[in-house]
Parts: sequence; structure tokens; C-alpha cells
Amino acid sequence: NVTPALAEDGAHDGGDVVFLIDSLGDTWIPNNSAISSFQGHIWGHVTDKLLYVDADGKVSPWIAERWEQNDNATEFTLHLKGGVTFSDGSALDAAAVVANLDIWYAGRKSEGINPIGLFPKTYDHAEAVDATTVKVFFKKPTLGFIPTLGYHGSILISPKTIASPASSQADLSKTSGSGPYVVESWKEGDYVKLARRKDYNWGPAAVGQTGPAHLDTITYKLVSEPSLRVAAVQSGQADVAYNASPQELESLKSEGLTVATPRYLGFVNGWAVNTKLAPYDDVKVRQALQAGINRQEIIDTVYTPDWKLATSFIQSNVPGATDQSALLAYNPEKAEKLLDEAGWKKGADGVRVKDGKPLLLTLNSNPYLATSKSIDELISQQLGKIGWKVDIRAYDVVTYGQKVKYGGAGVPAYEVTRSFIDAGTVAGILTNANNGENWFALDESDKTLNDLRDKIAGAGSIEARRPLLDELQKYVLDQGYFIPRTQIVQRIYVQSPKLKGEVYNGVAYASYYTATKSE
Amino acid sequence: MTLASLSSTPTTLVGRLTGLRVPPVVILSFLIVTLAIAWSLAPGLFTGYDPVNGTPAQKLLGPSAAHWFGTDHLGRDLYARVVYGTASSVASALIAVVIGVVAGGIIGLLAGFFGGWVDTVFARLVDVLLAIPKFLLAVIVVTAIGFDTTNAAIATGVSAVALFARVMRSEVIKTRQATFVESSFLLGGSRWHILWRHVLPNASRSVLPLAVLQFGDSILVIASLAFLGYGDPPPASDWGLLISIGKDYLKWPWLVYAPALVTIATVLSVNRISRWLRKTD
Amino acid sequence: MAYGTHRVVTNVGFELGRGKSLALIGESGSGKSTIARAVLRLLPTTGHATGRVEFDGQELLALPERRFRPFRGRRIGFVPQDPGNSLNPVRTVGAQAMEAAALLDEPDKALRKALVLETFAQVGLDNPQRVYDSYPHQLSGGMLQRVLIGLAVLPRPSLLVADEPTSALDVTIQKRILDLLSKLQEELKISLLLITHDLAIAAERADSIVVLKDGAIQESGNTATVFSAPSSSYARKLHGDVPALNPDRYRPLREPGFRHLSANREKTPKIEVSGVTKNFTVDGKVLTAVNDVSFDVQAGTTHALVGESGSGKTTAIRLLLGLEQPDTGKIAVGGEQVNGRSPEQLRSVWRHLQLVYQNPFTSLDPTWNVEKIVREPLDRFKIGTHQERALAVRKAFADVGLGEHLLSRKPAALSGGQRQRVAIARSLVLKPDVIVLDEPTSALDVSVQADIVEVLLSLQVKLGLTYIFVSHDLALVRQFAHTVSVMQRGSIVEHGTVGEIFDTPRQPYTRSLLESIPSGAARFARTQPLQQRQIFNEEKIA
Amino acid sequence: MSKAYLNYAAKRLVQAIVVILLAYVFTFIVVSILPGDPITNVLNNPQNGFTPDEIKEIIAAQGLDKPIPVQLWNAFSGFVTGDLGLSMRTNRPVATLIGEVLPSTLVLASAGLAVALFLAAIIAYGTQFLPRRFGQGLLRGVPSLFLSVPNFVIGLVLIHLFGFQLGVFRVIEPDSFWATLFAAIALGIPISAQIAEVLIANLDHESGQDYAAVARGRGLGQMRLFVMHLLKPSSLPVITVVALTIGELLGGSLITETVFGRNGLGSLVQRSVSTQDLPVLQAVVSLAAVVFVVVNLIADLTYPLLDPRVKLLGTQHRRPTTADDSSLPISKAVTP
Ligand SMILES: Nc1ncnc2c1ncn2[C@@H]1O[C@H](COP(=O)(O)OP(=O)(O)OP(=O)(O)O)[C@@H](O)[C@H]1O
Ligand SMILES: Nc1ncnc2c1ncn2[C@@H]1O[C@H](COP(=O)(O)OP(=O)(O)OP(=O)(O)O)[C@@H](O)[C@H]1O
Ligand SMILES: [Mg+2]
Ligand SMILES: [Mg+2]
Ligand code: NI
Repeated sequence: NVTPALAEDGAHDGGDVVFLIDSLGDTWIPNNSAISSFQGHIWGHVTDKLLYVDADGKVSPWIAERWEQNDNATEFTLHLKGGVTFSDGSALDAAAVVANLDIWYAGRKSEGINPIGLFPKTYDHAEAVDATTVKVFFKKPTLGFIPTLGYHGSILISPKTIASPASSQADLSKTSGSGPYVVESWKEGDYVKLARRKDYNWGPAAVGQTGPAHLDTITYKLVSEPSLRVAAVQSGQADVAYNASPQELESLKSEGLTVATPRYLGFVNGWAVNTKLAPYDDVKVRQALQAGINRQEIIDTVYTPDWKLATSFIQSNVPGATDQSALLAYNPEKAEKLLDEAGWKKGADGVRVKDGKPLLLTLNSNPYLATSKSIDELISQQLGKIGWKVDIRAYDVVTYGQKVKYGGAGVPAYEVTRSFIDAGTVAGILTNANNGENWFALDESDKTLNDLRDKIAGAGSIEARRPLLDELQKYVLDQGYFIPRTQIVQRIYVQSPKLKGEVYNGVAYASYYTATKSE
Repeated sequence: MTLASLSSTPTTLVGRLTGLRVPPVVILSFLIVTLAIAWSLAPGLFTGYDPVNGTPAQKLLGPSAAHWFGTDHLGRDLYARVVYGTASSVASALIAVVIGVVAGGIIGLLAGFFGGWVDTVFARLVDVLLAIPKFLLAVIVVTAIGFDTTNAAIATGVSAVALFARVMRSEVIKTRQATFVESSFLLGGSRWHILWRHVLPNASRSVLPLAVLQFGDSILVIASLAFLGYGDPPPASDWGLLISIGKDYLKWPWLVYAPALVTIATVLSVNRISRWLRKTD
Repeated sequence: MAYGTHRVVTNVGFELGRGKSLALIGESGSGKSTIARAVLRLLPTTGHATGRVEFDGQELLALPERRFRPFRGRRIGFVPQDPGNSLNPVRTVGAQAMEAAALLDEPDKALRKALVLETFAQVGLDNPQRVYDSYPHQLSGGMLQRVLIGLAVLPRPSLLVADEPTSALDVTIQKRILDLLSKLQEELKISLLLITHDLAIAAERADSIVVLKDGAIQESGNTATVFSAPSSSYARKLHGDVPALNPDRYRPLREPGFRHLSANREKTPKIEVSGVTKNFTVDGKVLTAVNDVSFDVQAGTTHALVGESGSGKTTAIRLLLGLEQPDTGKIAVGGEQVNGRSPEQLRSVWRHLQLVYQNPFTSLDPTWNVEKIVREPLDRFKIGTHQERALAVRKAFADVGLGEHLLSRKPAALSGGQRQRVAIARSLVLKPDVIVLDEPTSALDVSVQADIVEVLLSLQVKLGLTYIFVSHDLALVRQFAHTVSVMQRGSIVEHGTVGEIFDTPRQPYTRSLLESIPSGAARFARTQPLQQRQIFNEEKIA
Repeated sequence: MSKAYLNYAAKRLVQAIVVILLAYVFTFIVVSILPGDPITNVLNNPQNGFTPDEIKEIIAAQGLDKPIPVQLWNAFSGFVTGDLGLSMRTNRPVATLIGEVLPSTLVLASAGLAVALFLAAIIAYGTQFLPRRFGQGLLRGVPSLFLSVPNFVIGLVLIHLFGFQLGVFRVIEPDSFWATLFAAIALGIPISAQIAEVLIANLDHESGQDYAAVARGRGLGQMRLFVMHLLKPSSLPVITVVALTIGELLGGSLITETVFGRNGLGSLVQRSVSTQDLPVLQAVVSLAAVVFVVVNLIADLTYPLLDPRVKLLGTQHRRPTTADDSSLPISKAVTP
């Protein structure tokens, strides 16, 4: 199995890679951990998916060689590659896929195995037609099903593992996937060491390689201090440092290290505004907020030019994203004018007041994004100039999960960092219809939005959906429902120049399946 | 533990400062502590920079005449941040000490004075508090009541209760056996009179240096908690927070070393003063 | 000689001939120990000495430490002041004795040990092997002092420096130790530098005497000369203040008491103690501290309780005060029953019954100033208005002879004698009828003691007070008391008036107590009472 | 062994058991006050898209809806029988988790203690042989300095100096000898200061005692005086201090492990606290309490056997003074 990459560089098989990571997450039960920003790296090497989604959101075959769907997108047929096996020896056949689909949808809640959150709730059931054909049935049209199969939650696990109890699934070494690597050893909160699977030969064609991986082992080692991770790579003690501090990237590049800042598919980093909470129920205030943020300064100060200005509230690489930059330009004069119009007058201390109340914005910094606090501080300075008083709060992950919710009391702006594969997902967050997430706390009050939502959800084809999405983006930003900050780079990789050829998928995980390391 | 320790010279702090020969190191320590107190009371007198709003274009500058400690990642003057962060650092350490001294003191006082089952109950309570590593306890408590510096201070104080209770108790027992306590009894003193007027003042004399010591220790514990992320949200600039933020920017080492040195200098001074108090007492 | 910059001994010079003995006397803090340590160069690092110390023609002070070390132990032996602290508590006596034995030119270890045991026997230790194997805390103070003397003489030094070798010991043991020292001195031809604050001992044991005050020599010379014709005023005052030398010094002041004694024979006594017994249980063993004790005290007189340490004197008065409850017996003060009352009920008794403690320092709260201390009983018993109280305090202060400028001081800033006077003033301010004095002067120097005794006696005359007086010091008792009870192991073995007991003792125990007063008393009498400092500490700590 | 000693030992043993049980209950109460748990947290994350009914179902399956006393009783009976339950965060047995990290922490704690004792001995005994004015004064100031530097700053400096600049150890192999040594130094430095302070105070106290002067009067030199007389009595109280620092060794490992990237009890606690993994927290804290109580029990029981000064009066028990009152023997403050 000669791959083009190898031939070009003259590099050879073999090599060990140490990847320094800031956390190894919590449980290893596949369903509960597959979407973890940390464990996702390991799952990406240990397991395969039915489809491959590349960095631009393009869907291509992987374990599923072909697929078909009926006209209203309620029935799908998947045709699987033959000869694929899990590392425990069992076959990755139609029955195995059905078992996976079932557990993705339902989990085993009594045991603590959760469903995969973003797996379509409209799933009805799946049938193994023959060893390589699976038919999947939905209760309602589900256009997002196919892209979801390339989503990081949808990892294929051996049916034997799926059948085992949760406490056994929690032991990573007992879980079998079909990926190019297997878990050689691991220790909770310490490291996971992966070893190459020699008989692997069903890689996704889209990455230009289908045979076994080149690197012998990949060790994911937990080092929680960002500066230590980077320094270890600088001093040659490790090969990759995950989540470095953006400020350091420029100098690291100049030292010859490879810096990768792949963007994932999903929403940009920004706020979903709570329109129920005064004064953000006033469109003028929201628009002032939209115009009062200097997004370029955020990139200049907190980030580097690797970060992109937000052009919409979804990342610009998502198919269907359109450029709304005009709506997001920094215009403090306009913001002040809007606030004046809305009746917020500047007081002596520079803070605007209306009816004796100060113009207050409470920000709950996102604990998952290291730079969040800095950005909040910077924005607080920017808004301060036009008369806003900004309060920043910081919680730990658990408390944040408890206190900070969309439309929560005390949460005027919920900070979003969220990936998705299919832009159609957007319809599900706008209102509370059909179990929607109701990000803006609008319920059913905004006719225009309801209308757009229904049309997008009901669209039978991508082409029909595209103009609707454009209209939606314009509307949401103009109304100031969503205040983008920057396009998000949630994953930053600082890598030794010896390591080459890694691939980033649609959710920005690095895969070293194709990578090689020179001596 | 000899009777001689009761016969030590009680003098006021002022008396000690003016009357006695004070070693130069202690004078320096007092100066440093005074400066820290001045920083916390009137930070504006010591710096013209704004600790919250910086000039983003001037981020991460090295120490210079304009910026003594350099600037941070958002272009704020680090010296100003240190100066403005003093109040919170000092106040939180005070809160911790007050909680430890008051709660521990009361427990120790009651246990030592009344003895019997009161003592047994309190002694076990203190044992339990003592058995749980104090930093673990602080981490759990601060998680339970929420992340901010005041809560970290409360957690630190709670974890110091056992120490003060123990010392207070043994001091009270020592004092309670002193002849002058029995003598006050003969002179018509009631239990409460003896407890408040004789036992408490005498027992607290050795608690004072300990409290001073604990003040320094609390600064460190609270800084450690901040280092682990259990501190105030931005734009607060407690010393521990500054070190914690700085450690992510080790390319610009002054972000760590400037606040660290300020912390060390302060704690060292406080320790020195405590040692001196103990000696002169 | 100075500690730091603080000069404590100035311009002291004396000579001691071979095989002779010299006594260094002076009040506490006069610099006696400092001189002893300077000779041995054992001053703490803060102290240093200037001048010359010559030994066998060799200048010692200037020698480097390394060259001086051979002198220590081998040629100059040292017997420390406090036997309880002078042996390492975590090593056996034997191990430490072997250190001293190592100074002998005797290579064989077994022989060295034999020598140690022999020396132990020589200093009068009954069971040398047991002593050898013991830890210091397992031996009594007297045994320890003998061990220390043994260790000092074992390497056959030519000079022995003994720093108050008996001041921590009981009267009876004291005599035995001094006898032992004299014997050794004679047998081994050792020169003895004896340090003491006890004039009587000096008179009895020394060939010559040096009198020290505030670090300066007041007088020195042949013992007999110094005693018969003291030339300095200080020596004369010292002479006059020693109770044993002046049994009748306070005769006029005591007369009224004797009159009360005979006049009130039939009246109910002020204090009645009858058939009182008190047991303590320690480690499961019952200890009878006070056994069937009875005595009466007439109003306006002084009753003394004497007896060796541990004989139950303090326990007896604690029972009297109601601080302990007797197991059997009855106690009444001024007609009011004391035993069987709760502390609250005793308040009315205490109003007229006060105690002055043995240690003047620990009975005063160090955090209070003197005025507050003296006013405390008035405040507590709510006597008088604010002004009246302030006045009463000043009056009591004047009564005990203290100046008003001391009122704002804290106890630590007072001398021992002043502290004890404050304690007495605190008792007086209530105008009680009875004052119990538990060895009120044992921590003080003779001169201070004399002042306080005088104050107490004149107050007794003036106010008609009744005293209970506890003491080891028979000579002082003779000066001060009207009646005496002699206690031994918890029981009263003999009682009567001072004259009866001192002139015609009936019990052998009483006689042995009287005999153990240094025989020099015949000429000069003895002075200072025993100091129970060590034992006192032990009890407080345990 | 005297009867008094056996009495004392029995009483101390009972006390120790009572304290362990109380510590368990106390921890449970404190931990239960924590406002959340990892399961609910995962469920509440909107990205996971659970409906309220689903959430309720899952919580009930974990027994988290039962009243606190019932939960306490279940956990407590498990604890007494040695069953520590399942970690909510990782879904693995708590005993396994602790078993995985315990060796690393034990190694670090013992190494830290060794470093602390070593440094303390050098500092304290060094003061005995240095000239008083200059060297000694400096040495005596060292404990204060050690106590004033935040643990994590020491760690950061050591890592950057020895890990990266000098390359003495590889940061990604925190369990290697050198990495462990430097972690132990970071952990041991503040503890060494405490021990050194006690040692110095004891040495000062003992060498000021009359017996030291008397022994010198017998012709002993400084070295022999130190070795034969001062070493033992001044060092014995260190047993007590060391026993008391056990808690600090375990607690201090939390920071040291974080800084050095070691995977031990401390970092397990940190992960568990940040996700509020109650069973693990409960187990670790209880374990720490057990270790502390047992170590102090041993110290209290051996001390009277080692130090002839200690008298056991009935059940009362006295030890010689230590440096300051914060290092008072535990039994002194604890036995009524
Ligand atoms: N280590 C020291 N540092 C400073 N001053 C000291 C020291 N030791 C003794 N002194 C002071 O030196 C003076 C003489 O003390 P010294 O011990 O020689 O008296 P003493 O005559 O032996 O008294 P005593 O009869 O109480 O034993 C006293 O004022 C004492 O306070
Ligand atoms: N509270 C107590 N518990 C146990 N034993 C006690 C107690 N008080 C006194 N004793 C013992 O009772 C005996 C008499 O003690 P007491 O203090 O009355 O003697 P003393 O004659 O005053 O002796 P000294 O002259 O040493 O003051 C001693 O053996 C003492 O140890
Ligand atoms: Mg002396
Ligand atoms: Mg007595
Ligand atoms: Ni994601």
C-alpha cells in the first residue's frame, strides 16, 4: 500500500508521536465521550465513521460506499464496504451498523449510557437488509441524517462492546473499534497510547489513503498547563501541543514549528441574545451591541491573523454560509445614536442610564474556551466607551452548566461555541417549536423567523434551502439576535516540523492516520 | 510550657516599635507591609494607569520606566494591576484569618474552659477538621459555595479553624490552670468574668503571632486557589490571579515573576513580623 | 562580664587557695552564677567576660576554646544550681556518667563503669546500679544532686564550682549534701567555690566569703571577720535581715498577738479546723494528702504550718479556703462553715478570707496593670463607688509600702518583692479578717522578705488581722508566728506556741527539722527558706 | 509496656476510629452541598439535546434523587465494607481509580517528605556549626523564605529551569526519577521549612538547657555535645510535626501534581472537584483522613516509647514543647 504522501517526501513508515493534550475528558463510554473535544481525538483514530466530512463540509464515502434516500428524506439505504473488521475480530457488517444506530439514538439510560445528543430524534428504526446493506427509517423528513453520520459523535463500535455493561465500556482498553489504531494502554487522567493496526485498509478515500497508518504509535499525554505543553514541543520532548495560547503562535511559527488553526463547521463564537431580558428586548439596544463591538481589535489583541472575522453567525466554511460583513462592521457612532434613540442617556460616570437603571451587560465567560475571558474583558473595554457597564462572571464547568442557559434569567447573552455538520441544524435552535432550543427566547413571537424556520426544516434539497439560509442569516444579524465575535478556532495545534501529513476533518480534529514523522 | 512563659513581658505594639530595639529586617518588613496596606487603601496614589482598561496596541511590553512591571496581554499596566489587586488580596487574607481566629478561637475557648463533654465534642470536631487535608477542604468548600476570591477566603478560613481551635484550647487550658485564675475566683470573679477578662486575653497572646503567620499563609493559599482557577472573574487582579494568568504567557515571564515577587515579599515580611512578635512576647 | 551590652558583673576579684573553700553570697540576680560560668567559660553566646581568670598560674579567659576544653571537668568540676535540668532527660544517668568517666586516664571501659558505681556509692546513693540505669526523671531531686556532685568529683578535679547545690532541695537533704561536699573536699583536697544566697550555709561551710550586690563586691575576707565585723552597710543589712540571726526582731509588733492569744482562750476561735482528711487518687493509688488534721486560730494571731515538702501544707489551706472539699471533717472560718459549700455560696466567706500565693508572679494576670489587679476584688464584690474604689486601692498600696507611680505598670515590670506586695495589697483592699499566706516570701531575697514580714506584722497590729502562714523556714516562723503546727505526711505531729515548739520540741521529726538548720546558726543562724521551684513547676505541668 | 500505656493506647485507638467515621460523615455532608453532579451536568448541556423526561429517568437510575440521609447510609455502609462505589464521571469503580493513582502520590509524598527532612536537617543542624553572626543568621532566615514562596511558583521555576533550559528531565515523563525528584523538591520545600523551624527552636531550647552547659562543663566539645546530647531530644518532636504534615503532603500534592503534570491523588481530586464526582471525592477525602489519623495514631503511640520524658498519667499524656504552638503535639490539643 504505497500512498502518494510517502512517495513524495521520501519519508518512511514508523515513528512515535506524543500529543500533549489539556484533558483526557471524563468517562470513556463511547456514546458519552465521542463528542468530547479531547477524547474525540482518540476516537478519531480508534474508530471509523460511516461517512467522511472534510474541513469544507463535503460529505464523502467511508465505511458506507454509497447511500440513497427517498424523496421526502424519511428512508435511507446505506451500502457498506465489505471485509471491514473491528479490532476484536468481529465484522463491521449491517447488523453491527444497526446496533450502533440503535444505541446512538437511545443509549441505555438506566446504565448511564446516554444517547448521542445530536442524532436525529426523528429516528424510527434500522434494518439489516443483507450483510452490507442497511435501511434506516425516520418518522419525519430528516435531511441532516447523512451529514450526521460523519459527525464526531457517530463512531462505529464493535457490537460486543455495545452489548457490554457501562462499567466495562468505561474501560477504554475493552472497547473495540475498526479504526487504524488500537488502544495499547491507557491510564485515566494520564495518557492513552495507541498502536497501529497493521491490517487496516478501509480508510476514507477523501484523505488519499486507505491502507494502514504510517506512525507506529500515538500517545495522548495529559499536560494541563498550556505553557508546559508548548515548551515541551519547543524543546523536542513532544510532537504536538494542543490548545496553545494564541498569543504565542507567532513566535512559535518563527521558530519553525507548524501551527495549525483549523476551523470547524458550526456556529461562530458569539452571543445568542436573550430577547426576554430588558433592555435586550429592545431591537435598538441589540443593534447597538452589534455595532459597538470592534471585532478586528479582538483578533489583533487576543488572537492572531489565523483567526477570521465573522461574516455571519455560522462559520464561513459551512456550505450555505453567506457573507454578511456589512452588518457586523464596527461603528461606535451608530451604536451611540441607537442607544440615544432608545432613551439610554450617558450619565456622569460615562455609563448610560434609563429610568434610573444603568445599561448593564452580564457576560458569563465560557469555561470551555480559554480565550473567552480575555475577549470578554476586551469587549467590556470597547462597550465601556459607548456607555455600557459590563459585568464578567466566571464559573467552573459544572456550575456554568447549571446556571448559564439560553434565555436564562441573568443571562442576557449566551456564549455559543458549537459545531454542527449540516446548516439545517440552524432551524432547530431558533424557537421552541419541535423541542427547539429557543436560543433567543423568542418562543413563537417572531413571525418572520417562524416562517424561515419552517421552510428550512421542510426543505427537501440543499439547493432549495440555500436562499432561505441566506435570508435567515441576514435577518438574525440585523435584528441583533445573534452577536458574533469571531469565527472560532477551538482547536489549536502546535506541531514539530518533523511531523507532516496530518488531516483535519470537519470538526477540526487532527487525524494522524496519514501523517509521517521524519527522523 | 513552663510557668515562665506566662511571665513574659506584655507590651503594646507601639511600645515595641518605639521602645525596643527593632532589628532592621523587621523595620523593612513593616515598611513592606505598610506599603501593601497603602496600596490597598489608596491604589490611585501609586499609579496613574487604569487597571481595567488598557491600550490593546501596547500589549505584552517588557518592564520599562513607563511600565515598571510591563504590560499584560490586553495592554494593561501590570504594576497598576498589582497595586489595584492588593486590596482584594489583603482583604481576602484578612477574611480568612478572621474566620479562622473567631471560629477556631471560640471553639478552643469553650472546649478548653469548660472541659468535660464540651471539650470531647469539640476535640473530635477539630480532629475531623484536622484530618482532612486543609487544601482539599478549601478546594471542596470553594467549589461548593462558588468561585470567587471571597469564597476562596472563606474556604481558607474554614480550613484554618482547626489550627486556631487547637492552639486556643491548649492556651486556655494552660491559662485556666494559672494561679491568677484561681485567685480571681477567690476575689469573687464569676466564670464569665474569668473567661473574658483573664483567660481570653492571656490565651490570645500566643494566638496573635499565629494569626499574623496565618495571614501570610492565607495569601498563599488563596493565591494557590486562584492558580487552580478558583478565583474572581476578570477584570479582578488579585496577586494569585495575576500569577495564574501570567503562567499562560511564560514567554513574557514578568507576568508571573512581578506579582510572584510582590506576593513573596509581602508574605515574607508578614512571617518576619510574626516571628519577631513571638520572640518579643 | 556582660550579656550583650548589658553589664551584670563589674570589677570582681578574689582568690581561692588550694584545698580551701570560698563562698560567694548575694541576693538573687547579683551575678553569682555568672561568675561561676565565667570561670568555666560556660556563658551563653550572648555573654562575654573580660579580665583575667588564673588557674594554677594559667590564664583561662584568653585560651582558645580548644585549649580550654581539657580544663573543664578534668581540672575544674561544676555542680549546677538546678539538679532537675542538669542531666539530659532522654539519656540514662549511666551514659552521662560515662562521659565524665571518659575524662579519666582509664582505658578499660568496665573499670570506668566500676569507678562510676563506686563514686555513686561514695556520694551516698544506696543502689548505684539502679541509678546508673535510670533516666533522670526517675530519680528524686536529692538523688540527682548527688549524681551531679558525683559526676563533678569523679575526674578528680582540683577545683569544684558548686552553684547553689542545695537551694532546690528539702531542708533535711540539704544538710546531707552539704556534709557530703565538705567530706569530699577534705578527702580529695579539692578547692571549693561555693555559691549560695544563704548566709548561714556560707558561715558554716566556707573559709572565706565574698559578698556580692548588683555585680559588685561589697565585702570579702575571712568568714569569721565578715560575720563578726561586717564593714559594708550592705553586709550589715543582710546580717540584720536574716531571721535566724534575729529571732526577736519583731517582738513589739507581735506582742498584741500574744495578748490576743491568752485573752481569747475561752472565746470561739476565728478559725476552726477539726478532723479534716483529704485523699487524692493518682494512678489508681490512694494518697492521703491531709490526714485527720485539726487546729484552731485565735483572731488577731498568726498560725504557722510547717513541714517538709509534700507534707500537706498547701492542701490543708486549700481545704480551708474551700478550694478543695475535705473527705471528712469540719472547717469553719469566723463561725461560717466552709466545707460542703459551692463556690457561689463561698463568695460571702471569701469576702473576709483571702489568700496570698507562694509565687507572686503567677498569681497576677500578666495582661492587667497593677491598679486593675488590686481593684479587681472591689469590682467583683461591688464595693463602693468608683472613686471610693480608686481611693481604697491607693490606700492598700500605701499600706504595703508601694509608690503610686507603679499603679500603671504591668506585673512584668515589677521586681519580685514589689509583685508580692501587690498580691498582698490585693488581699488587703477587701479588708478581710483572715489572710492565708502560702510561703509568701519563699521566692524572695532575705532583705525583701524582711520588708514584707514587717509590713504584714504592722498591718496585723493595725487592723487586727488573723494570719495562717505556711512556710518551710523555721527561723522565719519563729520571727513571725504566734502558734505553730508541724506537719508530716499529712498529719499534724506537734503543735503549740512558737516558744514551746522551738525551745522544747517533743517529736523527733520536729527536732530533725530544727537540727537541719545549718549548725552555723549557733553563731549566725540560717536564712533563706527552701525554694520549691522545680517541684512546683512539675506539678503545674503534669 | 505499662498498664498506663495500654490504657492510653486503647483510648487513642477508639478516638482514631471515631474520628475516621466522623470525617466520613462530615465529608459526605460537605460534598453533598456541592451544587451539582457530573451526570446532570452532561445532561443539561443543550448540545446533547436531552428532554427533561429523559434527564429525570437517567438521574433516577443513578439514585441521585433519593434523600441525602438515604444516600449517606448507602455510601457509608459501602465504605465500611470496603465498597467505594462507581465514579460518576468515569463510570469506573472508585477503588480502581484510586488504585491507579495512589502509587504515584505515595512515591511523590514519600520523596517530598524525604526532601523536606533532608533540607530541614541541613538547615537546622547547620545552624549549630556555622559562625553565629553571618552564616547562621542567613540559614535561620531560610525557613521563613521557604514558607513565603508559593508552592506553584517553585514548581514553575523548577520545571522551566531544569525541565526545559537544562533538560534534566522530560516534562512528559513526570514519573521518571528526575522529574519526581524535582516535584518532590517543590512539594518538600514548604514542609521542610516547618520542620526546620521546629528543629531550630528545639535545638535552641535544648542547647540553652542547663544540662547542655553541664555537659560542656564535663569537657564535651560542640560536635560531641550535639551528637550525644542535643540530637535526640531536639529531633524527637519532629515525629509529631511530620505526622501532622501528612495532610499537607497529600493536599500539597494537588498543586504539585497539577504543575508537574503528574497523575496522582491530587490531580484526581482536581478532576473530580471540577466535575463534582461525588463518590471519588468522598473516597479520596476519607482516605486522606484515614491516612492522617493512622499516621498520627502511630506517632502518638510510638512517641512515649521513644521519649523517656513523657509521662503517662492515667490517660494524660505530655510531650515536650515544640517550636510554636501550631506544631503542638496533636495529643496535647486533642486529648481532653
Ligand atoms: N543569658 C543571659 N542573658 C542576659 N542576661 C542574663 C543572662 N543570664 C543572667 N542574666 C542576668 O545577669 C544578672 C546576674 O545573673 P546570675 O544568674 O549570675 O545571678 P545569680 O546571682 O546567680 O542569681 P540567683 O540567685 O537567682 O541564681 C541578672 O540580672 C540576670 O538577669
Ligand atoms: N490535686 C492533687 N492531686 C493529687 N495529688 C495531690 C494534689 N494536690 C496535692 N497532692 C499531693 O498531696 C501531697 C501534699 O501536697 P501539698 O501541696 O499539700 O504539700 P506541701 O506541704 O504544700 O508541699 P510544698 O512544701 O512542696 O509546697 C503531695 O504528695 C502532693 O503530691
Ligand atoms: Mg544563680
Ligand atoms: Mg505547698
Ligand atoms: Ni463539538
